[in-house]
Amino acid sequence: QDSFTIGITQNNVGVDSYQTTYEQAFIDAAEANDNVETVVLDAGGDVARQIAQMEDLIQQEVDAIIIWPTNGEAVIPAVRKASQAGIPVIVTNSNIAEPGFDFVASFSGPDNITQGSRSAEIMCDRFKEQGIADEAQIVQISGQPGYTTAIERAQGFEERLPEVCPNVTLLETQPGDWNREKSQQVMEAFLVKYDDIDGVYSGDDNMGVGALNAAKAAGRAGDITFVGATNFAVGYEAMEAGDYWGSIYQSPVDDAEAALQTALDVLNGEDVPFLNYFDTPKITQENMGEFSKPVF
Amino acid sequence: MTAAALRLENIVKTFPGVRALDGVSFDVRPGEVHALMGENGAGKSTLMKVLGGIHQPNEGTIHVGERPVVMQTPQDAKALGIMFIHQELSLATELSVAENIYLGALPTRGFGRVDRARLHADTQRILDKLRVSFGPGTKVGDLSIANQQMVEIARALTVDPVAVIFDEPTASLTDAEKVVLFDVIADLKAQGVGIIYISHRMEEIFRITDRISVLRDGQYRGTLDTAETDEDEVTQLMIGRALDLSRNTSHHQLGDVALEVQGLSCGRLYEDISFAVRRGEVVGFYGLVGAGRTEIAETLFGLREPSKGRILLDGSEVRLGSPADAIAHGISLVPEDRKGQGLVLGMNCRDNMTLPQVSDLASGMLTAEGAETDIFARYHESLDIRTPSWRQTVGNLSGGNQQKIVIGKWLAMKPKVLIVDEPTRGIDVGSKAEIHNLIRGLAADGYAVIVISSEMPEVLHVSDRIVAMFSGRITRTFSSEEVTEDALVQAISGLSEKPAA
Amino acid sequence: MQPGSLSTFLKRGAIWAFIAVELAFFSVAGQYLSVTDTAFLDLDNMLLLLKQSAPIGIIALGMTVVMINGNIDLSVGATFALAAIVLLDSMTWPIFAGLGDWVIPISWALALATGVVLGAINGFIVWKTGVDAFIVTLGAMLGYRGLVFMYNGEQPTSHLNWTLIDFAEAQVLGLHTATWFLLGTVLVLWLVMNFTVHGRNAYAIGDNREAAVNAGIRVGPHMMINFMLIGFLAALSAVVFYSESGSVNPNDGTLYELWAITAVVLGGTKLTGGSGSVVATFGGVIAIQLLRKGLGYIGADTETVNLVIGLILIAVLFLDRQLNVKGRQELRT
Amino acid sequence: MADTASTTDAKRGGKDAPPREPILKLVAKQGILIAFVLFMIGFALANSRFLDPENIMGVIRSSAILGVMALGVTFVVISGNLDLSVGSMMSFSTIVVLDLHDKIGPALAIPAMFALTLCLGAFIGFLVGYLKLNSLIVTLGMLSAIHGLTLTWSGGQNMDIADKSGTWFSVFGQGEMLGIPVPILLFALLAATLGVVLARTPFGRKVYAVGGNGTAATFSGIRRARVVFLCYLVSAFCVACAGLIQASRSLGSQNTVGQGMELEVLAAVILGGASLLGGSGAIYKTVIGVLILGFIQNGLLLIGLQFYAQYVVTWIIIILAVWLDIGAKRGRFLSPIA
Ligand SMILES: Nc1ncnc2c1ncn2[C@@H]1O[C@H](COP(=O)(O)OP(=O)(O)OP(=O)(O)O)[C@@H](O)[C@H]1O
Ligand SMILES: Nc1ncnc2c1ncn2[C@@H]1O[C@H](COP(=O)(O)OP(=O)(O)OP(=O)(O)O)[C@@H](O)[C@H]1O
Ligand SMILES: O[C@@H]1[C@@H](O)[C@H](O)OC[C@H]1O
Ligand SMILES: [Mg+2]
Ligand SMILES: [Mg+2]
Repeated sequence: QDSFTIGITQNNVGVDSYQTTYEQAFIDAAEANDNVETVVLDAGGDVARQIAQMEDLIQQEVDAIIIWPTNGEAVIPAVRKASQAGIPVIVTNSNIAEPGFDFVASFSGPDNITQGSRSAEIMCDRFKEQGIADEAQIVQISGQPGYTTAIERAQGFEERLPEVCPNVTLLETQPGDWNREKSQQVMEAFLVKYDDIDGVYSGDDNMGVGALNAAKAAGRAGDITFVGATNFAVGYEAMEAGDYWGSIYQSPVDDAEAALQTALDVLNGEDVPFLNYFDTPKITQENMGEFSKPVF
Repeated sequence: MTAAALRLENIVKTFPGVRALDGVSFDVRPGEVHALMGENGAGKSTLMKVLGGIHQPNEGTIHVGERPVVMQTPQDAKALGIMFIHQELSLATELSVAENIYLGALPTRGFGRVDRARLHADTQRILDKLRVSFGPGTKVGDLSIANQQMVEIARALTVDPVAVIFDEPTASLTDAEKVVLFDVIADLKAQGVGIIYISHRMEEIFRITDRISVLRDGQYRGTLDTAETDEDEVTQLMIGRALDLSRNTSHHQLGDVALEVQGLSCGRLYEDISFAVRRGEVVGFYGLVGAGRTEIAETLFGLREPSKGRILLDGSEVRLGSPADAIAHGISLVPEDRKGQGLVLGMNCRDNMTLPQVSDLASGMLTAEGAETDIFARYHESLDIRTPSWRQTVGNLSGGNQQKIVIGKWLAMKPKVLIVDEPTRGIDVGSKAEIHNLIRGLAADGYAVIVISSEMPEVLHVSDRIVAMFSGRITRTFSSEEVTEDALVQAISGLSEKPAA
Repeated sequence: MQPGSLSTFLKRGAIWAFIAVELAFFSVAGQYLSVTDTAFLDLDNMLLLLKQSAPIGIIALGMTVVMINGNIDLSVGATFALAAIVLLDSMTWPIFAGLGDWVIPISWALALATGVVLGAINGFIVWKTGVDAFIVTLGAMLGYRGLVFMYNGEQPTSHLNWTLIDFAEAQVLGLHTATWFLLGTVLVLWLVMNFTVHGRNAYAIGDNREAAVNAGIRVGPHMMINFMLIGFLAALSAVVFYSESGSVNPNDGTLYELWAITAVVLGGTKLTGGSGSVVATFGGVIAIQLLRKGLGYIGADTETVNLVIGLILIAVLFLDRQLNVKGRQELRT
Repeated sequence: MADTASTTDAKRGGKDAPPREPILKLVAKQGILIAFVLFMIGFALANSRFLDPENIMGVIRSSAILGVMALGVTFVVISGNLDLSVGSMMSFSTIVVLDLHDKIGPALAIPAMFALTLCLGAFIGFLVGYLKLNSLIVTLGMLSAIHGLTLTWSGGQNMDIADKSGTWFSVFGQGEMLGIPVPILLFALLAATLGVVLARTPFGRKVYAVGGNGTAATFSGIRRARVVFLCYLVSAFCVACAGLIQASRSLGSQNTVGQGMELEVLAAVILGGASLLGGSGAIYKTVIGVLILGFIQNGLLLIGLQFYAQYVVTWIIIILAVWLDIGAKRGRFLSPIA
């Protein structure tokens, strides 16, 4: 087997523990493989920096590039440059837009739209159990405005909810910026504004726990079903404590390892599916025993 | 009688809490030098700012020639041929001399490009008239204060003005530069320009002006023909009483040496300086601008590190690492640049005055506001500072009153050694006498005082001994009995080596 | 030599000296730490460096002018994003449908006009209200960002026009399109600041606003023009960058204001106005981009990159200060 | 007549009884207060819940963290400098105290966190005060460097207290005394203390002097470097307090909890009327600035505007508020800029 140099440009490592854990898992996986050397770069959420990093990786003549796009469309020309230079590109975690598909070897990651719809299903099922599916009112706290993951999850949720629970009302959506504190403030205002809130959907568990904290402080946590996404350790714990209802289980370690493996498969000339989704199952208080506690 | 070049009628200007001008009328004729006099805070600068389009009057009218005019901006005033040389330097220090002189009117040559050749040529012509040593390309920030003042003056010569306002132009000029300035004024006068001249220096007023108008507390007090009046009459009109401006004759009992300096040098700023000041003694330092007097003062105040020599206080050597050290040793300095070094312009009068001792006065952890107000009240009274209350922001005070705040600040420290650098720059005659008395009084109380001044009468008036400096070195020391004006002039121009006849 | 020009040279020199140090360091360190075989000082890599400096660089150059003028503009990041949206979106407007690729210059013009208008709004408010530019533009940083989001909600705005992309990716005489714009901006602003009345007045106003007013300069309109200029340049930066990338996220350009200001200050421009140089700012931009690029090249991880970039900014200031100490006879104030 | 007499008197200095300005005139000069009241009325009309005591408490409570940081930054700004590192430093304090909570117990974790945060403040104070480096760049650099430090400390992971229900540590963020949330009490206590320090102690006076004219302060024997240094220590202390409240409020945190707060804090301080040039500002004004920002955010949320419409409205309000403030001070609203 040949030895490969693989470059990766990540979205924004410092922003939350998912991304940090991903980076670490990626480095660990690469180190475990004697045939792989890596150049690990972080775009810090800035698309210009990411494009510059793509150019640098092309200039350094790496064998393959993995990209976690900051913007699924803006990076397309840079991806095209790589493919023109004969360097295969693997997209990880969140996909690039269709016009770029021609220049990409494969996508590996979760399906965020599906995640959103699954969260809607979890929420709906819970309301049905409680017998309030015809009157429940919910609010949504979305991720950082503008980010693909945030948009796709919200989209999946908002499309699926009326299909499964047509009578549930989504009162309002405000962004929580992937931030527990910000989300707590948003929830505080929701609690003042709405006397009756039956459910909260948050774009990830960090924000979900922020909302939970606000509800607890107002003494209203017991009446509310909290559903999130990306089950962080805090979310898992809150579920164990019976405060938080459900989420989507998604492992950054799987995410990173899948990306690396896909890159290696491509380099070794193996056949890889173009859309290489890894599964992100539903997790709720009821089935959480089947999952180990997230490490991040 | 010729028609006035400029005429102001019944000008009223108020600031919050202050009626700075209270129905002032005033005119200047073509080819006339008209002095505007009054105590600090009388409203002279304010009146001129009204004329320069900087302040809009609340009431009153302005005529240029026969025409009533309204001036909203300095631009308007300039367009009407009124040029203004400000009391406070108003220069862009990062720009060149030429750019400053033609600021707002730079010559161009298409596409908004500055015509640098023409700019420099035009500037050079003006600089030649002023007989200065720097060129058009020099950065203004690199010039001494005096030369910056010359740049201000140069501005007035860029156009053919109807009238030129000089607001205390000589406050920081040397005698030689003053002579040049007076020549320039004579030229302007010959061209039929009306000149308004503000100064607190009587000898200048009587030397160059034709008429004298006096303001007092924002009110017009009258106009005198210079030829038909004298200093006493003007003073009387200005402050309502006569003054005694005699030479110092009183002597106090001298005590021990308070401050001694031995062989002090600081690079090439000054070299091998030795002198001593005793308690009860006032030592005057006289010399030309740039002679290095300020640098010595700064060293004694812990602001500069000497390269050689020793400083002794009460006989023991001290190291002064900062003004805080110097103050702890009982040294105070009234600095020469009141705006830059003396005052926090945005702070109120009282807090400025008590700044060096705010910690000492404190009772417990808190500031002692009462004690501070008392201190302010004391110097407010004794220095006759014109301000409605201690709460007034210092920046709103007239130039002379600002200077008094700085003096009060250091007098209030009751220092062992008080150094004053140009203490009466911009101060009116009445207050000047007051400050001189204060300095003498301090000496009488046993303080050691050093007075740096570029005004010979002042040095002669307050000093027990006079140290003459030239180019960083002490050339001669005089006692007040032996000193003569001629000998002093010689000593500070480097000529003292020649044995006096 | 005129008095002060030696010290000016040393001061300006600090940033170039620092760039030299960076180049040397990353070349040597790269030998040991980099996993790739291409050298850091490789010509292509240096050409890329220039190109990659363009987005923040063009903004920083405009910031220099505004800061010399005694103001500041914190809204440039949002202006950048809004201009980008207009650029990309207008290419799809039905009224331009028949134009084919001729829509490109029109979209450019519209984007640039957007920047000018946003700058004019800031400038006008500063002029007429007398509220400090820092606050006006801090508010606008939020307000303009709001406009960005209003345009297309949270969705990115995208339009891939391959003609445009090919133009933007082109290299003429070895230099990328973006580099030409960057260098062109340096040249034009250098000429404006040093040789025109407008430029000299900009220094005068920043140095001593009252003196400028007294000299009859119309300070308000003058400052407004400079705000329009930086709005234009923020938009130009967007035009150059998004011509090549084809999609803008509503969050794009956040923190650009801080990086631009950092570059300007590293170049020696005073925050209080009145002095500074666009060429030195160019040096500041290169120094920052070099740092980012170099740290990536030697494989520093995220924590280290943050730590090192921060400390190095401080180190450059320190170096700069050491070069500027006037000696022991300096007044200790 | 009487009129003339009194002006002359005033000019002479009114030696016995310095004239005080009439209350009404004083109030009119506090444009920012007026702006504040106007917005409150506006929001109250738009949403009846706005003035609920519960809501008001809630807003003050969530403004407390920002507010505590703004108190410290007020010192720095008045001394003529900037502090852009407070957000990043607050994340650091929060992460550190949460991590140490489980390792050495809250009683030791709190002082340890304060010590570490003060070290960072001292470092900045040394660079800006003693080495006289430009504070904008130093604190911008530290914003990044401290973020790196935090990531290194936590490994980039969320930091959560294991036993959230069994710790007294929650008192600072979640507790109540006399029916008032502890964060509000802490904010009020700090504001009162620092307000007195700034307005009534020699140190406070020196802060104004150093910011107003550093050279003149030096010439007055003030050790300027030390004053600046202490201002950064005060700022770091406030950041540590904010971190404590933050950590205690949610008993767990991300590494980015304070991200972006530096500009919000600065906005609050400036909104309160402090000049970036230094030398002016006051603690009570900063408190008003903080409350304005807090209530705007809350009011707009209650009205239910989309977040981006909130951005635009906030922009307009900030500029109007400051305009009203300085307009009232100078007695006219059109700027004096020609
Ligand atoms: N902008 C201002 N705001 C408030 N008061 C002011 C302002 N400008 C001047 N004054 C007040 O107006 C009065 C007149 O000041 P002005 O500067 O005209 O005095 P002056 O005659 O020039 O004194 P000097 O000889 O000291 O220069 C003073 O009491 C001063 O405090
Ligand atoms: N024409 C000049 N151009 C540049 N620098 C000058 C010029 N004249 C003086 N200086 C500098 O200014 C300083 C001296 O200024 P200053 O006028 O304060 O001296 P001084 O002896 O204290 O005189 P005075 O007390 O009369 O002002 C010196 O450091 C000198 O180098
Ligand atoms: O939970 C999120 C993760 O799933 C996403 O991919 O990146 C941002 C995270 O907050
Ligand atoms: Mg005056
Ligand atoms: Mg001097």
